[in-house]
Parts: sequence; structure tokens; C-alpha cells
Amino acid sequence: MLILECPCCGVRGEETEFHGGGEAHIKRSGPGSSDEAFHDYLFAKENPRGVHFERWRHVYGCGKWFHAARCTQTLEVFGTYSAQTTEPPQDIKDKISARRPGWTWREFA
Amino acid sequence: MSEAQSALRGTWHKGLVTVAEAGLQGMITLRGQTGEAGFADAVKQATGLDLPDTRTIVAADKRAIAWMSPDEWLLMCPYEDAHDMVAGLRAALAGRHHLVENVSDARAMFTLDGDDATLREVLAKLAPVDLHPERFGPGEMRRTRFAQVPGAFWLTAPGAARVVCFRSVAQYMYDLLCVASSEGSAVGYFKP
Amino acid sequence: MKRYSVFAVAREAARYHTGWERAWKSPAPKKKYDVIIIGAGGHGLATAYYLGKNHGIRNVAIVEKGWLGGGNTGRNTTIIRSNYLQDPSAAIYEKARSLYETMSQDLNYNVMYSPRGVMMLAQTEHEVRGYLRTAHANALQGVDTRFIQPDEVKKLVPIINLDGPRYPVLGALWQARAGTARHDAVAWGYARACSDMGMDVIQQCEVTSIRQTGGKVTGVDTTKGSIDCDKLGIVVAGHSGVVADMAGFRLPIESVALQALVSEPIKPCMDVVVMANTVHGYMSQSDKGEMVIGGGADGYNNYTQRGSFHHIEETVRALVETFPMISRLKMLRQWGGIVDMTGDRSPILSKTPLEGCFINCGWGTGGFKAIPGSGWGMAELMAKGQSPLTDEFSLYRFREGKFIDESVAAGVAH
Amino acid sequence: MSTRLATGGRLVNRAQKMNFTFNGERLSGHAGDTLASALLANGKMMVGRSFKYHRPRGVVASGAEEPNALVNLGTGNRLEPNQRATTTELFEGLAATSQNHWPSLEFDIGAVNTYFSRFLPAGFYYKMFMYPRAFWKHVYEPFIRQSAGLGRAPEAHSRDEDTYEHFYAYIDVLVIGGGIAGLQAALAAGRAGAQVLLIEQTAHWGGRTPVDGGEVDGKPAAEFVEAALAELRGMKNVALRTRMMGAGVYDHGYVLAYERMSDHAPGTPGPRHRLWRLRCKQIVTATGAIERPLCFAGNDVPGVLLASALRDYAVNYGVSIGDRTVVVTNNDDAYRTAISMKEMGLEVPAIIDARAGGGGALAQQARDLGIRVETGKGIAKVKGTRRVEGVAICAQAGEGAVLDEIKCDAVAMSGGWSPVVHLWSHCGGKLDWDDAQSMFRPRASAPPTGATGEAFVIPAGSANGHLGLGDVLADADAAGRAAAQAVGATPPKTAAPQGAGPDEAPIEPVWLMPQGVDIKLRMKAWLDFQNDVKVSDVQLAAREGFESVEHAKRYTTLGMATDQGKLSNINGLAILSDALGQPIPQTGTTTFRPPYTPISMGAIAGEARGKVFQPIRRTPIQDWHEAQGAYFEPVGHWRRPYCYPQGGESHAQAVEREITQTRNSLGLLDASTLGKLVVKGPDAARFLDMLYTNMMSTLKPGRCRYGLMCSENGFLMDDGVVARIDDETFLCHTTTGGAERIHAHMEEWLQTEWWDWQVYVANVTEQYAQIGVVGPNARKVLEKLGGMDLSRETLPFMAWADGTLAGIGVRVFRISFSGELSYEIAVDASYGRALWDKLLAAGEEFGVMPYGTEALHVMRAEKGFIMIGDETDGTVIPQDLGLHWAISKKKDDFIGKRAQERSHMTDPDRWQLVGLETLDGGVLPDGAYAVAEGTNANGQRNMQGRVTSTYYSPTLKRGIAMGLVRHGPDRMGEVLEFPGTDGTTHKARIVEPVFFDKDGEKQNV
Repeated sequence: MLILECPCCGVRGEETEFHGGGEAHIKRSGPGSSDEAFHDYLFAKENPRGVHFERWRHVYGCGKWFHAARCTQTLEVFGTYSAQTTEPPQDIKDKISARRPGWTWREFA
Repeated sequence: MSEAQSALRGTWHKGLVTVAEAGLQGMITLRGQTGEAGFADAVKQATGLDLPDTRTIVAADKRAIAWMSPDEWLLMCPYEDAHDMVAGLRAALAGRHHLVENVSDARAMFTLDGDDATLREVLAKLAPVDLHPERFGPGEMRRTRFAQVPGAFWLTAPGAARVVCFRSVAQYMYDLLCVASSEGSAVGYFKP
Repeated sequence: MKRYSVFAVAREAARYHTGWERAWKSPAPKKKYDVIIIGAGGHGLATAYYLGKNHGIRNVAIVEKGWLGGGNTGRNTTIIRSNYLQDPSAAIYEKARSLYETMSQDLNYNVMYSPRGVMMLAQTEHEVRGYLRTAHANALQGVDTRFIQPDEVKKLVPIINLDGPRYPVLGALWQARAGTARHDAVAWGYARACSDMGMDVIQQCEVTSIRQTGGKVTGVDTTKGSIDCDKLGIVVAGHSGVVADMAGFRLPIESVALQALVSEPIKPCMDVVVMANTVHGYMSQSDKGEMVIGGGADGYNNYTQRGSFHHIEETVRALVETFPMISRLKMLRQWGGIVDMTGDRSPILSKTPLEGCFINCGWGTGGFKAIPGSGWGMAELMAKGQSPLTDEFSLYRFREGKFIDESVAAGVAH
Repeated sequence: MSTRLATGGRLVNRAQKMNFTFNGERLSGHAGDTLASALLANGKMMVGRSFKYHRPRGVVASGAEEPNALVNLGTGNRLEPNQRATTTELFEGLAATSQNHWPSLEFDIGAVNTYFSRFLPAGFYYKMFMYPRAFWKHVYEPFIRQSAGLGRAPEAHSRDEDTYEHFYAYIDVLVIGGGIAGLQAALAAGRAGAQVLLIEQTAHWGGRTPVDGGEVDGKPAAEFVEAALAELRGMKNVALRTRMMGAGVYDHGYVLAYERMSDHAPGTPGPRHRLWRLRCKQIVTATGAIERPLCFAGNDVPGVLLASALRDYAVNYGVSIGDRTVVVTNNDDAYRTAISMKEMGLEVPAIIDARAGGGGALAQQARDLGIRVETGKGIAKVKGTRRVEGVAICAQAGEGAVLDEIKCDAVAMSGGWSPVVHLWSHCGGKLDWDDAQSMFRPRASAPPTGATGEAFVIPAGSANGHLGLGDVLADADAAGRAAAQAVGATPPKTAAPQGAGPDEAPIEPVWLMPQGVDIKLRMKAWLDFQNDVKVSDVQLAAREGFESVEHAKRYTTLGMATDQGKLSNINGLAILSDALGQPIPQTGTTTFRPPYTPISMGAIAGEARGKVFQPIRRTPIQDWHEAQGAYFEPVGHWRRPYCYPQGGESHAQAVEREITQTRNSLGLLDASTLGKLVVKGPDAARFLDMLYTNMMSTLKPGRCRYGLMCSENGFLMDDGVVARIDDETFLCHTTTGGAERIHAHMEEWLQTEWWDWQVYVANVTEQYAQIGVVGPNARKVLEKLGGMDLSRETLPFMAWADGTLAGIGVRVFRISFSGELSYEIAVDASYGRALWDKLLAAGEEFGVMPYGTEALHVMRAEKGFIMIGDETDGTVIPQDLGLHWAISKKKDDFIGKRAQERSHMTDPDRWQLVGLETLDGGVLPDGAYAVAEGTNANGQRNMQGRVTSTYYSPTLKRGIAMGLVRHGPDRMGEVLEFPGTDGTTHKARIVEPVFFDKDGEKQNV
């Protein structure tokens, strides 16, 4: 049973107030993109055992989407941050590096 | 006006605490950018109220305004004033990107009254919220989950709470609150 | 191999059971095998078994990082049914179900397949239409199901509450020859049979990397040394993404925790399996007497074998409403497993971008019931490069938008 | 014969008698008894039958670890199977029956199994019952199920009369266990000012201490317990609760605690159980330790108990198990039992100590009391079957040659103690094997970690492997302080209390007694008393290759009983390790899973039963529907009227009447459940162009347009009418089920993809009651209400207008889903019922007729309108439904556009929407498929289409249907065959999907 802190309203709420939205920082492929690119956009998943970046919505609270950096093996939450960004902020990446030296995730490290 | 009916028409029940449907209540959803210069002033001009801080609610006589999300507020006023206040707000905010909608009829409101510790326990049976007296007090607005439906609540004073939910589930919310405050179910956890 | 039978047991009893031999050998890996299967769960062992039995390929190793059958094979709710809507699903699940019918005899190991019947409750008009559609499809697919009325539901399940205050039971999709089996026995039986065919079941042997040259698989490195092979089968439910990563490709899969629970054992009170999809719960009674209950899957990636309790709560809530008499029974144990969820919630049995490397994954919440059919098809795919049972379950269907979506029939859970 | 002693029993009130029945026999005990102590006080040694061999079973323990004394408690609606007598507090009128026997506890047919036991070793059923095949289902399985199962099943129609509830609490420090360790840990944390909750599963504080004695700071330990309680009760920041068990520890400090409020006093008003969902920053597990049995032949005979249990029954309840108690042990603790027996004037013929060196101070004390102490000895076997008659003694080192036989009627055994590490382990805490103490104990370096990655569980006292009173208190104090510090509190510099007990000689591991015992006796040495797992079974499993502890467990069922192996697991894996010739830690343990002891399903479901099982969403007009006796159908959480039967009408007749009257005159529909989303902002039009397949930006204010919404994966997900309010504002209608889903869909795209677009969305679904006024007389009835001009000129088809009707503010949409002249009127929900009533009154002269969802469906089908969920099922794209006209060619992008370019989506062989007309005018069966020639590679009959909607049309007086058919639109007039499931085949002709008023003349008047 996760506890997450919504960066939009500051509530540190239990999992049942939130809704998981799957992998984060996915770039949309629209018309004109290759079958390969479109497939990856919709279906190819990182699904790592370890550091992961994902989307959550505070559905029973302020209704806002946000990002979470989490370990899928220990469920440790490294931090939550705005949904309006295309990559994890530096402070979050630093926090992860401190806890999981040498981590990588897609193009991030 | 007599034709207007609130969801449960003021039904009430006395258990560990007294649960009552609050009847018709004006409510208005306001969305806009706090950061935007003049926005708060425009709202104050139309409502006479200051925008509340994050997760709080401010009240003045028959009006109140609650923080709902970084770009959303819930205004409360007498039911019959709602349409005028909507018009007033729209006028005051004209030219800015905003949204003002009357949601008075989309919601149901309940009042809970009783011993403060007991009232907190009734709420804590249904909502996954830390209701310890030292960590949740009057003036704080909490949007959360009541058993299986969304709801919001705040304490107007020790021993007095308001709960808001969607109109369609008013009966469910009422039944929940009554079950949670049924005879013999006092928890005795929050010490007065 | 010493055959099992009542006579063998009697013979052994005379010498206090001191003469039983190992059910399966545990050899050290050889230098090279024709085929290596990664994962000694039900699907991996069944794949190996049918490679040997149907295709004469017996120089096979099944490598397992833990203990055979220790993954989802030993963690599921043992439901076996084939009342699926889409042709490819109905084909592979019905193949599996029919193989389960004779598995105890085929393997000379009692897997206790109990064709007690599986019932899916229809509790909304929409569900009624969905199950009527499935019944029509099944009739053409050679799957024996029918839509039954509430009175027959009550006759089959006396403990059910037909007119719950919330959702009345409007009927049910009934498959009489569906049922349950003893999950561990399926893995043990296959392992014993594979071992008997001369295959090596190598436990406590984790694959650390997959070796390839010129886009073709050549072997694997393991905690027990490196092993060569001509063909490689990846059958590691729950960790498919991790192993596929070693082979250098990504999968349309997310791994999530799925939970289940059992009650304390009681005397027989329910002779069939009941699934109630509107309220999200299903229940059967094991031969031991426990009520076996399936919970929901978490909404986030998770490699711990623990799920979030609210899923258990939702399921039990639903079942107490559907079967009020369980209210005073007690939950004895709850547990979780990690399942692969694909883009269309249907499995993948397919070639991969790496030549000679095949993958069997993505069974989501429905893997156990498919084990023999999956093994049969996977073996044919690996031996011949093609199988009608697996054709539609290709890894590449997601590119074409050719999904196999079972949720369409009233959101049926596996 | 067990009995109540003349004196003693600190927990029972001899002045208060309590009557109860066991298997119908009227018995009595005292207030404060457990059912187990009361049964023993009445000489009931045999209380049940084992699972597999139906062997006689007696009480073996005194607490939650009890595997044998399980009863059916209560009757009828209050029947509760498998209740542990040892944790069931006695109450007046308690009725219990023993389990798993027929016809009676004393004479149980199933007991024949014990004579066949030699033929029923571990896993025998995997090797038998295979032939003939049909016999498993019809002969073997029913027999096995019937003989297994333990407790009685509640009656099929029984309904639990009790209620249950949940409770959320967030706390700094949770201390689980009210023994001396828990009390000290709570004191340490409480004094530091941390917010503490201390819970104890029994009704009493102090755990074993009051029984086992010892001194704290020079005073009797029992006094310390009282003092600690007094201090804790005085702390405002500490809460104490009894009868509350820590059931499970989950991720991020989530703990389930199971409070049993009225099990000890049935019928008390209020919930029976309360399931606490605690969020704890720190958890101290002061859960104590459990004594292990010893494995010798006949250790399952009634009268053989754990040494500590014998002591508990004597000291706590004044109950003796027998007059002559032989104590057998491998550690000093069991000497306490011998001493207390002796002090109570009971005989202790001998203490049999397997250790060559014997015991320490307590041993000396025993000798001084004149008790015979045999060292280096063991029990060869227990005499007696239904109860202990004596024991045969042998050398522990040997193979069991009998040296002496001692008559006795009770045996107190102690194989050492196992810390209760369950709660430590639930969430990933690791264990170490402690050779010196022969126990698994928490590995301090590998605790469960929480959301921050930091440890959140701290074991304390004997749960942490500290068995001596002094060590327990010191460890518990440290645990409490550590927990307090971890939550930011500062413990004062007070010294930990000093506990003192006698010096004890070290334990010596004894897993089998005697060491070299032969196979015959190994088959009589029990590991799991309930599941009948013996030493020989585990050894067989090892021999057959079930080498992992998980395999051995599952193969033998060791530890899978209702006690989950609390007594048997350690002994079992020691035997397994020995058989595999490997050290115990290498074998490891099975996984500890919640709950610690079983918790009721009722408690898990909580308040959610009956009327609050699930929310039912109600429209402002719901009361009226109910008053009319409408037949409802669940749609999402709504319940919409399916039809309004009158008199003895069938549903079909009612639907037919509603349709006919609507088509001929006037119908009313409560459409309030339709989703209504306001989309507003400078970028609103651009946003809707992305959301809908249609072009919405060209819609004029004042007008409506029907729109389609697809998922990014290309499939049709929702549809509805969009009204443009002004340049910046749109009102989007969704399907009934769609409001929340589509609102979330919009927010997701706005917040996570196009966050720079200026658009706000508000869900105003429930702000409005929406009433469909439908039929040739629709305009007339509205004009009667008066207030606005609804003429064809001012309000043409697909236009909307604000105004008033009968003095009520309304928004009128001129749209039609039925093909009739039709207005949808939105009104503030609070006025919904008023307007509905006015419409009924005004419509009376037209025979106004409210209609339900089925009439709605039939009328839309007559018009060939698609219905989300019928024509679509998540695999259908708009192109399949001939909706190309609603897919903008001008837009270079919209959600789902790219997906629809994939090869399978553009495949000409996709099934397409057509109408279907049965040749005989009958109705096609729901969900039927059209067959094609031949079969596919898997031998399945080929198909070429399917029915998506099928109805009897009262308007056309025939069956009509829509379906998806391969190349359908190019095959007009062709006849398809639809096999039913009943052997019949239905023939239908492919036609245009619009069956009625093809030119739309009726709706355009």
C-alpha cells in the first residue's frame, strides 16, 4: 500500500486516493510517424526491475496529474514532481543517484 | 423557489453524531490562474472574499471559498444568489482565461455535529485521512474518498463538520455517515 | 521411471516408503543442448515436455533461477476454462482444457483435474448480451458452453444470493467441463516426465545473460556456468521484460502484482467455480475445503510479490455480497504473484527479433489454465517455426493493430 | 483426567459461573476462562479430530498457535467454524461442537484412515486415484473432499447478523504485543513524547510474565506490569487497546489490525469486528515467542501439551491437565512447569532432559523439590491412544531401546522457543539462524524498508530472540527509544529497568527423539498435528527430490493448516535439513504471509454490505421512477428505468407500449445520466478538434453537432452531441457511462500533453436534470408550458436555446436519438422533478408516456443509430460503422488518427455495419454469428459477421437487427445464416441499417 505525496496539493495520501497512469515521459507519435515509432509510443515498455518513472493522478484529491520516481523492487519513492515536464528534474535525479548509484532509465541517468 | 428540491430535502439522523443533509446550497466552480495579476482582486470584487491558501477554506457570513486545486476553487453562497454571483464573476473576469460554472445542483452537502473526538472518528471510518486533532483542524479543506465515492470535508468548528459529495450519491453518503455513527460503534481513540 | 499406482504405493508401504526414487533428477548442466528453456514453471516445463513427446527433441535443458513451479504456477487460483470469445484464445485454451482432461494419465501423475464446471455470472443486461455472444462464438469454436437461467444457477450454487440488493443474477455462462486442478502437481508431473525423457531440469540456476552472434542466439550464461544451445525459449512469467532485455528487445508488457487468498477449510459447500465480473470477484472451493478467492491486479509496476490490500478488500466485499454465508469464515492466507500484462491483455507466443530465440509471456492473470495448450503450441512453434495455435499471438500484432481483446465480452477477467 | 484445581487461576473469577455446551453437553466454567480452559476444567481432553487420519486431538497449546482445539462456534446465522478454543473467551450460553468427525467425536468412521495411514504417506494422492479416469470426479474427489474440510459450512442461506467496520489512523509508533516487552517499548517511546498505539491480541496485559515470574528492579515482574500500565494510561500521547491483533504489515508502514469487540460478548450493540488500517512511521513488533513441540512417537496423543501451556492452564485458570505430569525438554524453561506443578501439589514423576549436561539453577530447584531428573534421556514413545497413559524412556543418543516406563496422564514437552517473526517478515524483513538458541531471529541489517527507503519495523524482546527477562527489557527499551528517535522524538535519559531471572543452561537442539529412532516410530512422530504430517513424511519428500522448503511444504502440507505452521515449521525444516544433510539456514523458511491468525471476511468487507455495498447513483427523478414500479437496469453505478410495466404487463409488452405511444404521440425520457462537460478557453475549439474525429472548430454558437471520440489506439470510445455555447465555450455530451471517463481523458491530455493550451474543463453532469420530450406532440406540450419560442424556424433541428418553460430556467436542445420530433431539456437538477411533473401534467391530454432504456434502444435501432457498447466493444473503429462522414479529412491530426492508419485497421476485410432483416420476420438471437464456409487451421468454424443489436420493432412489426459483416455494405440483399445455440439456424438478409423514416421527415417537422 503505497503512500504518495501529491506535489500539486501537498497531500501525503494513501494509494487509494490516487490512480496509476503508467510509464512517464513518453513522447507522442502522431500522424506521419513510422509504424515502429508509433508501436513503441503506445506499447513498448521499460518495465524495469528497479528505478522507474511513472505517472499518477490524485484522482480523489486535487485531480492533478504528477510524476513519481519509484523503485519497482523495494517500492521506495525517490520523489514526486510536476507532470508538465519532459524529463525528471535534476534534484530528483540526484536523489536517485544517491540511493541507486549508476542507475539508468531510457536516456536518463 | 419552493419548487427547488435538494437531493435529500434536509433528511437527518441522530447517532453518535447528528448527520443532516444541509438543504439547498449555492456552489460555484471557479477556475483560473492565481499567479495572474489582478485575478485575486477580480474574484474579491465579485465575491468579497480573498482567495484561500492551499487546502484551506475561508468563510465570511453567508459566503465561503475553498481551495480545490492549484487552479480551482469552490465558492459557496445562498442557493438563490448563485446565478447572480456566476454572472458577477464572469463579468469581473471577462477578458481573462477562466471558467465559472454554477454547480449548486450538482452537489449535496451534509452537516455533522457532535462531540469533536467522536465526529473525527466517524469521518475516520470512511476517509483515509489523518484526523488527529493536532494534525487536522478547522479551516482546512480536504478532498478525499469516503468509502467508494469522492467527497470533501472541513471542520467549521470543533465538533462541527461539513461534507460535500456529488448529488447522485447523496443517499449513499448519507447512509454511510449514518452507519458510521450508529449506536455502539464509538471507537474511543481520539482522546478529547 | 517407476510408474505410480495404488499397487506401487501398497508395495512401498510394506517397506515404509523407503524405496521411492526421486521424482526428477537434478543434474549439473551439460555443455550444450539443442534447446534451452528459461523458466521451469508450468509453461516452460510443458513446452519441454511436448518438444520431446511430439517432436522428438529431447536434448533439452530447462533452467530455473529458483525452484520449479515456484512462480505463478504455484500461486494461482487453479481455474481452468476455455469459454473465451475470440477464436485464437478459444483455440489455445480449449486445447489446454482438453489436455488437462487426460493429463493425470498422460503424465502418470495425479494432477487432480476436476471438471466441476465454471460459471460466469451475468449481472447486467450488458453482461447478458456479452455472454450470449460468447456462447454463440463457442458453439462455432467447438467449446461446449451455454447460457443458463437464474434457477439453474441457484441449483448449481445453493449458497449464492440471486437477488443481491445491488446486482441481481440474470443468468450465467456455464462451461460444465471446465474446472480446477492441483497447480503444484502440474509442474511436478511435467518435471518428472521431462526428467524421465532424459531432459535436464536445472534448478537454482539463474540466467545472467543471453549470448548471440550475428543476430542468432548461441547460448546463455548462468550462475552455474555458460551453456550453449541452438534454440532458446524464454518462458519466465513476471520477469519477461527483464530477460527480454538480456536478449536485446523490449516487450509490450508491464509487470504488476496480482493477489489471491484462501479461507480456512470447511466442509464442501460449493461444487463449482463462480466468477462474478461485475463486482470483481471469483471463488471456488479446494479439495482441502478452503474457499479459494482471486483478487485484482495492482495499477502500477511491481516486482515485489506483495500487492495492495485494497484489492483484497474489494474482492472480499463483492463475494460476501454474492455469497453471504462466507461472512463468518476467515481469511487464512493472502499472497501475491507478478504477472505480465500486455497491450491487449492476451499472451505472446512468438519468434523474436533474435533468431532462434522464442518467447512465451503475457498471460496476465490467465496463465495456469493454458499451460498444456501453451506448451503444445510453443513446442510446435520452436520445432517447426510455426503453429496454428500461436500464429495470432505474435509479438508483431501490436504493430499491425491486430489485437486479441477478450475484455470485449463484458469485461471478463481471466 | 484434566480438572479444575481447588485454588489458583489468576484470570478466572470463581464467583461467576458461566454455562456453555460442547457437542450438546451442558457444562460450566468461570468468567475469565477461555473455551479451552473451561473444556479442560470439565475433563474434556479430546476436543477434535485431525485433518487426514481423523486422529483424536486434544488441546496442545494455550494461545494463537493452537492447531488442534478448533470448534464450530455458535449456530445458524452465528455459526463460525474453526474457532480456536484457546483464544475464545468463554461467555454465558456459548455453544460449541467439535469438528471433522462422523458420526461423533468419540466414534468417528474417518478414524479408519489412521489404520491405513501406512498407505497414505505424504503426497499419496499424486500417485493414486488416476484410473479409471472418470473416477476422480465422481468417486475419489467427493470422498476426499468429504473427509477433509475440518469445520462445518454455514448453512447456504445463513446471513451474518453482525456488522463490521473499518477505521483509519495515522500514528508515529505502533507497538504490537502487550507483553512485558511491548509495555516497556511503549513506555520508552511514550516518555519521549511520540504518539504511540499499543495493541494486545488477548484481553490481558503482561503476556507470559505473570506466569513465568522473575524480578524487575528487585520487585516481582507482575508488579512492574501493573506499574507500566498505570503510567501508560496516564500518557495523553499513548493509546492502549486489547483484543486487537496486528494481522499484517504491508508496504509503506501500512498495518492491518483486527479488533474483536464483541466475540466475548455476542449481541452487544455495535460492530463485531473493526479492521484498523493503520499508517505507522515506526512499528515495534513485541510479539513474543512460541514454544516448540518435541518430535517423539505419540507426541500427538491428547494429554501431551507444550510445557508452557500446562503452566498457563494451572496458573491462569487453575486447571490441571493431569495428576502425574512427565516433563520432557531440551532447555531450562520447561523446568518452570515442573516446579509450578509441584508447588500446586501435583505429581511430577520425572523430568526427562535430553541434554547430557542437564539444566541450570531451575534444575537444581526441581531436584530440591524432590523431582526425579533424567538427563541425556528422551521419550521412546507415549502410551495410550485417546489420552496419555504413560511414557517409555530411552537414551536420547540411542535408537529407542526402552530403559524405563513411567505411568503418567500428562506430558509437558518443550523443544525450545521460536520468536514470532511473522510481522517482521510480512514486508520483507530477513531472518538469521541463531545456532546457540536454535531459532530464527530478525536480521537487524535487513529490515523491511518503507517509502523513504528507511527501516520501519523494529523487533523487540523475545520476538527479537531475547528470552531472558533482563535481555527482554533492555532490548524492548532500546527498541522503543529507537522508534521514538526515528519519528523525531527525543527519549529522556532514563535507565532501562533491570530484569532478573535464574541463570539458565543453554538449549541443545533436539529435532528427533531419540536421535536414532527407527522408521516405525518416525511414522508416529508428529510435526503438524492438524494436517497429520509426520517426521517420516518430510523425510520421504526429501528422498523424492522435494528439496526446497516450499516443495516439501506443498508436498507434505506441513504448515498449511489453520495455524500456518506456528508449531510445526521449524521442526519440519530442521528434519528436512537433516535429511538433505545441510545446515538449517541453507534450507531457509517458507514465506510468512498475512494475516498472523485468520481474520473474518466480514471484517475485511467492513461496512460495505446491504444498502452501502456499492453506491447507487440517483437522478433527481429517481423517486418518481421507483414510485412507478419501474424495472431498473444497472448502467455503471446508475440504475436507469428499463421500462415501466403497468398492471400485469410483461417487460416486452411495456416496451412495446412505450415505443408505440412515443412514436404516435408523446414520450418522456429521463436523460439526466448523460455526461455533460463544459470545455472553455481560447484553445477549446482546437482541443475538441483533437478529441473528436469530427471538425468541431467550425461549429457555430447556438448549434449542436454529433461527435465521435476515439482512443489513441484508434478504437471508438464514446459519442455524443456537442453544443457550442459561445466562441470559447462548448458543452460536450457523453454516454451515461462516459462522463467521468471522458472527463478524465480530457484532463489527462490537457495536463500531460498539451499543458500550454488554455482550456478548462468542468464536469457539470449532475448540475442538470435532462429530460427528453419526444414524439409528434413534443412541441405542443412544451408550448403549453410556455415561456419560449420553440418553432421550427427559431429552433431548427440541431440547434439549442436558453429560456424558460413554465417559469423554470431551461436550456433546450433540439436533437433526436429516436427519429421523432424531439427536445432535450436541461434544467437545474433541483428543479428536475418539478419540470418532470409539469410535463406529465401538461402531457396528459396527449397520453404522455415515460419510456425506459429498452424503448430508447429499439427506437435508435429502428433509425440505424449506433450505440456505444452494442455496435462498439473496444475493437471497433468508426470506419467499421460507416461513419466516415463524421471523420474529418481536413484535420491532419486527432486522437486515434495515426492508429487508424495501421495495416489491420485499413484492411478491406474488416467487418462493416449493415442492417439485418430476418426472412421470417422473427428476431435474431443476441450475439449470434454469421457462419462462412469451412473451418480454420484450429478446426473452428469460419465466421463472416455477427449481430451487434437485435430487437423486435413494434413500429415495423418485425425483428430488426444491426451487425458487422465482412464486406457487408457491398453485399446488400445477400442472405446470411446465423446458427443459434439451440440447434436452430436463423436466416437474415443484409439491408441498409436505417429501417424507419429513412429521410428523417419525422424529426425535422
